[in-house]
Amino acid sequence: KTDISITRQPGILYLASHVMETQDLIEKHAAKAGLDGVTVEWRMFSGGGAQTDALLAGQVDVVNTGTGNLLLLWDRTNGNVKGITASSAQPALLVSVNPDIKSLEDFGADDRIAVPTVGVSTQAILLQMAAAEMFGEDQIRHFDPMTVQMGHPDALAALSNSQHEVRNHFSSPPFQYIALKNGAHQVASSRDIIGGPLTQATFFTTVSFADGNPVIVQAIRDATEEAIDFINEDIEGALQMYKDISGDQTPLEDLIGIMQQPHMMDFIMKPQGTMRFAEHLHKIGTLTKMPESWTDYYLPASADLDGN
Amino acid sequence: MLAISDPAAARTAQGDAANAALVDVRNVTLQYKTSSLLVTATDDVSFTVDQSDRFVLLGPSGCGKSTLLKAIGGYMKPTVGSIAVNGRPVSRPGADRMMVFQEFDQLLPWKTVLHNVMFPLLATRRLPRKEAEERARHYIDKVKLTRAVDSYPHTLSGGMKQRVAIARGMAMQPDVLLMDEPFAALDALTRRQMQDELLQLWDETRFTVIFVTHSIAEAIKISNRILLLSPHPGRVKAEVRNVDSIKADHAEAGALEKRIHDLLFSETIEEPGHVQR
Amino acid sequence: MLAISDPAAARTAQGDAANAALVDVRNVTLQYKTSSLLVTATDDVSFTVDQSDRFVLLGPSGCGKSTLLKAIGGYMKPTVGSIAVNGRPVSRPGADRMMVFQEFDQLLPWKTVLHNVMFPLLATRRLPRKEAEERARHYIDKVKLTRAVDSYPHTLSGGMKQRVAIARGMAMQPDVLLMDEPFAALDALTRRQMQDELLQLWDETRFTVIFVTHSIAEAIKISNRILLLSPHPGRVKAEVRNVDSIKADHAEAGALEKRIHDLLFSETIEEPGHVQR
Amino acid sequence: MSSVEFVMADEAGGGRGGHISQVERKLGAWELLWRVGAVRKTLIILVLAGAWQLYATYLNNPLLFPTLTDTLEALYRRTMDGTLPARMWTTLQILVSGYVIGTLLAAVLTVLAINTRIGTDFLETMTAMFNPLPAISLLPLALIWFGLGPASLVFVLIHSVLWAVALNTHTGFTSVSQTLRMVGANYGLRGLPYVTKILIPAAFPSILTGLKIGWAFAWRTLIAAELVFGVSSGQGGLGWFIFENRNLLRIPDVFAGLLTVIIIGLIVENVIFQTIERNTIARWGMKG
Amino acid sequence: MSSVEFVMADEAGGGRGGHISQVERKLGAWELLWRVGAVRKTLIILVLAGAWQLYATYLNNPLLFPTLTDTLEALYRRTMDGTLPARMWTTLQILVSGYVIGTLLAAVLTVLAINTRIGTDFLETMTAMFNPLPAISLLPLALIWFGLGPASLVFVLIHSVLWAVALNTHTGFTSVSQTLRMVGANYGLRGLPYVTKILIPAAFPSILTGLKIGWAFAWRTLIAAELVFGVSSGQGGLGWFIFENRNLLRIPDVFAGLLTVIIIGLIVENVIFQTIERNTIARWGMKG
Ligand SMILES: Nc1ncnc2c1ncn2[C@@H]1O[C@H](COP(=O)(O)OP(=O)(O)OP(=O)(O)O)[C@@H](O)[C@H]1O
Ligand SMILES: Nc1ncnc2c1ncn2[C@@H]1O[C@H](COP(=O)(O)OP(=O)(O)OP(=O)(O)O)[C@@H](O)[C@H]1O
Ligand SMILES: [Mg+2]
Ligand SMILES: [Mg+2]
Repeated sequence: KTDISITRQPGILYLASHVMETQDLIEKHAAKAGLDGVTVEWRMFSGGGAQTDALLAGQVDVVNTGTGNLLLLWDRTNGNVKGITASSAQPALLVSVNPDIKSLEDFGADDRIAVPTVGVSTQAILLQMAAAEMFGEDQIRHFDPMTVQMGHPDALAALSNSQHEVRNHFSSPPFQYIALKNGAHQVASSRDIIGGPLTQATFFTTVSFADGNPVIVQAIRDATEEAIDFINEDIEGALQMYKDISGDQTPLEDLIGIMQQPHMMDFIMKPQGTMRFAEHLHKIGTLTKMPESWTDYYLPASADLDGN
Repeated sequence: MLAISDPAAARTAQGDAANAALVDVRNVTLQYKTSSLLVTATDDVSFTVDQSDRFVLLGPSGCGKSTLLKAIGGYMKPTVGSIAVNGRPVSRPGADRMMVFQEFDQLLPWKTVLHNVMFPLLATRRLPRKEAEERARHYIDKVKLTRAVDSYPHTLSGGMKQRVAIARGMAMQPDVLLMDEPFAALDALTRRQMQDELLQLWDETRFTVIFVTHSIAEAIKISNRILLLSPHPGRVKAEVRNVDSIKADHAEAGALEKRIHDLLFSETIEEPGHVQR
Repeated sequence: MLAISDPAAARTAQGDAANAALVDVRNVTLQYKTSSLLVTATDDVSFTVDQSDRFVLLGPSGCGKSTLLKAIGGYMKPTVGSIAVNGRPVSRPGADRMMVFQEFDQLLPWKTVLHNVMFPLLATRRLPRKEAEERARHYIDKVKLTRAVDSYPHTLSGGMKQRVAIARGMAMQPDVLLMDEPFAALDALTRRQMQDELLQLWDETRFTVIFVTHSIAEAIKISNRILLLSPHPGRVKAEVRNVDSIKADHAEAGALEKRIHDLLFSETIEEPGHVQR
Repeated sequence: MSSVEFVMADEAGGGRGGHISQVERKLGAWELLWRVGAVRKTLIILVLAGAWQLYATYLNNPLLFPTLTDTLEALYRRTMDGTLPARMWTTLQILVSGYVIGTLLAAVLTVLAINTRIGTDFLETMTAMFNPLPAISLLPLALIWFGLGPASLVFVLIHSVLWAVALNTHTGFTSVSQTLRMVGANYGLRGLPYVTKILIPAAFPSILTGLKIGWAFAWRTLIAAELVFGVSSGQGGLGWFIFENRNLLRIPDVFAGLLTVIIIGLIVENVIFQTIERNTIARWGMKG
Repeated sequence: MSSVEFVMADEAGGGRGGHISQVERKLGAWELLWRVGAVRKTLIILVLAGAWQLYATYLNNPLLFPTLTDTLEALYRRTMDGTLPARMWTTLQILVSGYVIGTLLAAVLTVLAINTRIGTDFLETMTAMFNPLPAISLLPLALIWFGLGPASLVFVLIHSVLWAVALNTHTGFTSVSQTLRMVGANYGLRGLPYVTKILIPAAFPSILTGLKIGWAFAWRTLIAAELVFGVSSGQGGLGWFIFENRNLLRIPDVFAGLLTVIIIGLIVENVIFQTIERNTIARWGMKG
């Protein structure tokens, strides 16, 4: 198969894929491996759910989205969907405009924390993990009643409106940095909660596609590697590619500023913190079976990635 | 010869008299605006109806009888001229002028015969529910529909529908009853019965009625005054007065019928219709 | 005395004769089902209409005349009995039996007078467009609506609407023309003109017409046979034949009118209506 | 030719059979039942259910399109553990309040529209402008005005119900026959009494359609809006239930949620709306 | 008392003025224009625009609710750089095809419904079942059957248009007066000719309302559905444009997108639908 389609979401977390698209890296690496005439169609989706549906319906071949989606799909398909490689592991920050809230302990029952999706988003899961850590396993849902569901732009707008009841936002790049710039302060970070980086974006596909197209799977890995190298070498050039594709009008300097925030350059191919994440999901019943190790839900070909 | 030759003076003179004109139609021109056409239905029509008159409008099809009645009812405004009822200019419809329309769809389809007749009595708060029902039943009996009292309009025949409308109009005992060919859909006997009911009721309460009919015989039977209209656009051709003075005599009635007929249709009938757009 | 005393035998006998009954209504009972009630409109009615008959249905309001006409038109099925036109049982409406309805809303509001009259001619592919228009204009002239030819129905008076419907029915020159009180909304002169037109047309083409009217005089004027129906539910009371044999003589017509009147209304009128639910 | 001949009915052949025992009689219970059409509709539903089962089995992709039996099993399970009824209850509460308020607003708007010319223009303009607007466009304003509670959901619901109901009601009103209008005016009815006593019953078929469409769109919007709007954890409605299970890829549960929507839709249509219809426009002969 | 008295009109007082020069005359152009109501509607729109500007200025939170001037500026900018027209074009293409197909399907369904009893039951059941279902429920089937292309969008659009149009059309059909039905039957019209020549024009007010509602819901659905189906290589429509700019926090552009929806809505309503209305039901006297 040479006409392959890959989906991703908009945003700077998916910077690697923008480089891969602009430089035709997958095509290049496939050709290098002897498979000529590969064409990649990059599709943009607004969220992860539609992407997994498209994958299940066989309408797309590879998906580039969050870790939670991979774990879930791996579980539900009995291991028929597996990861190829991770592509980013930037931190997600919990920010607040309420001066009384300095750490997770300060949240009272009346405080409201905006998360992209109540209960299931990475941010919501992180709050649960923090609660388990702070108050014990039986208090795992301590923060759940405080969460409210808002898209990142809406939450950002809410924080900027002093009358709004939502004063806290478990955000995501780049929104968290805009909030910080607008006067919010950081309360917590995914790195604190998980004890290190957490993979945000990952490429995954069905096992049958991987089995039938080993060259392409390998090309995606190689392309990701080259893209990340490129980002590390020429962040300006990478951001320009992002701007060209997404139409983002944010000045380049601002984007560079964002990338200069701590750990924003964590484009890491090794799966990071995924087992901790899986453990939690299994604990709350989202995953029906606990993977033995991260290699269970990554392709055998990716076993050399040395993830966790 | 018309008694009044100067209408303005006459009105002032009669204004304080007991038998002042109840309905005063003065130089009335009525027009319809359609999306791109202006149709003149009646032109410069004047007449007065006195208290307790049984006034008939007679004229060929399309001459504007229904339109005139609608104007008196307050459903349309004259382009020129004025209409006054009880000395006050007509500005809107009201229950003092009950109308029996020519159309069969004038009953409220969601109400039974009984409730159709009761409806105006209740809607105008003229009577409490119990009395309204009593009165309604009384008039439904009069139009011989006792057995259909609980039927919905769509299960009635054409003539039955019109009789319900007549009962509804009469039950309101209005200042002026406006009736647009109410008996047209009735058979000979029912028609005669209705006419008799109307006359008997008039004997009892001496209400005022303006009546459109196509039957000259019917006009002679029920009216005391007849207004003859010319074809499109309707203009007053003549007025016949003291029609009731000949009620008893059959031969005379026949002669009158013939005379009216000749008067009405002396010219060949003009074709009513519209200029092409 | 009815010529035929055994209908079945008679039909067989006449079946191959030239003047076979065109319309054969046999022991027909017609009922309406409403949401919870069953209303019998006519009960066990039989009659035959021959080719070129001008057949009138006469009876009190609500006796089922419209219903009978609708059954012949094919709009409802008899509960009991059978109806055949041209030897074939009536199963559905068709353009061989053109109907002029009693209701004023039978014109298609989205078509002008001309196109309303042309419509059935085109819809049944009886005539190409040009001839259809010619024929339509011819009949619109006959009903004196030449000037309203391009008007939409809602701008017409009640009588004008009915005349359009008459023109539409006649223009189709059907095997049987079914007319439900077509002239009820017309003034005396127009009515007479329409009657004359009908008769003249009949002289020309000898079509068959079944006609509902409330006017006994009208029935005598236009018909050769009259069927008298009793009140609700409608049953055959009598049939009057050879009505046209007295057309010319006025005194005789008066006597006939009186006789029919007495026959029809000998009993006190029964109140049509429904049992309460 | 011979002169006029009278043939009396009792002399004529084809004797009166007297086979009609009653002039009018009540219709049988069975006949009435068959008219309700429940039997035929059940059949249609069974056929559709069968098609679902067969197609899903053939497709064999339970993460995309589960079989009916799996769905029913999920429906049973989630009903028994109390989740579905609770979610349904939450949703219905909001649904009904949004629907009722939206309908009332539509009534106000159409009353204004029918009584004044500028009202008509206002309704027409507002409908043309706001009807096509997706709910998300109202989100920022709703958040400012109503915060994160159910009030915002109700606001969005109103938006979805209002225009459809108003449009249908207004068309219904303007199509009421001239004669009936004149009858109403004759009794001195004006303004609100005129609307309630004449226009609403006369326009009832259109209004009922508007209410049906409004109801359906309230559902659609609510299910969608629950995803967009903040639901405080654990308190979500059916839309949230569907979304949550979708996120967790518990597809049979998703379809159990959708089936609940369908079932409620069928109940509302066949019990509530059909009953209204039977007792109004059908009885009044306003339905062909 | 005296005997019958004839008073001829020319003998009577109140002379005939002859002040009516023509029995019928054409209405003036101005009068016709005023009837169109464009003037009054423009006024309403201006008032709303003013309210927007004032409220947004007062709110002073451009991230939430930009001013009208900012929005207009964005609208101008994005129109000039070609983005908006291109997005609009993409959306309109899909919108129109979905709308047309949905309407045609609605026609087929209602024709079946009006001609057969089982058709009626089918329509009623399907409407009750599917009308409340949100578009996401069709997503899996759409994906399987039509993939990610515009065909899937069209499929979802059809779902949103079909039931509203069918419901209104069917109500319109069933409310056609018994007399008109009989007239149609009289001419031997049956099946399709009966529907097109009698029922459709007679039910036109209801159908038009259905078409308006269907149009509005097609918009709403499309804007929402474009997010679900995503885009490839920058070809998205207006819905994606709104989502994209929202994500990039370009709120004036978001509102420029919404304003485009509003403007198209106004144009369609006031140019297309009003023209149809003026030439049909208004001319036929079917609108009060
Ligand atoms: N709504 C309308 N729009 C335009 N013209 C109308 C309207 N109604 C009636 N007309 C026209 O006005 C004239 C008078 O109509 P009207 O109904 O008053 O006649 P009429 O005397 O009642 O006739 P008929 O005895 O046939 O009922 C006719 O030429 C008719 O075409
Ligand atoms: N749709 C219907 N549903 C139920 N009953 C009906 C229906 N139409 C007519 N009827 C009843 O059938 C009987 C006969 O009605 P029909 O219309 O045939 O009378 P008709 O002889 O034409 O009377 P008219 O001269 O008043 O028009 C009446 O009692 C009437 O109430
Ligand atoms: Mg009239
Ligand atoms: Mg009749």
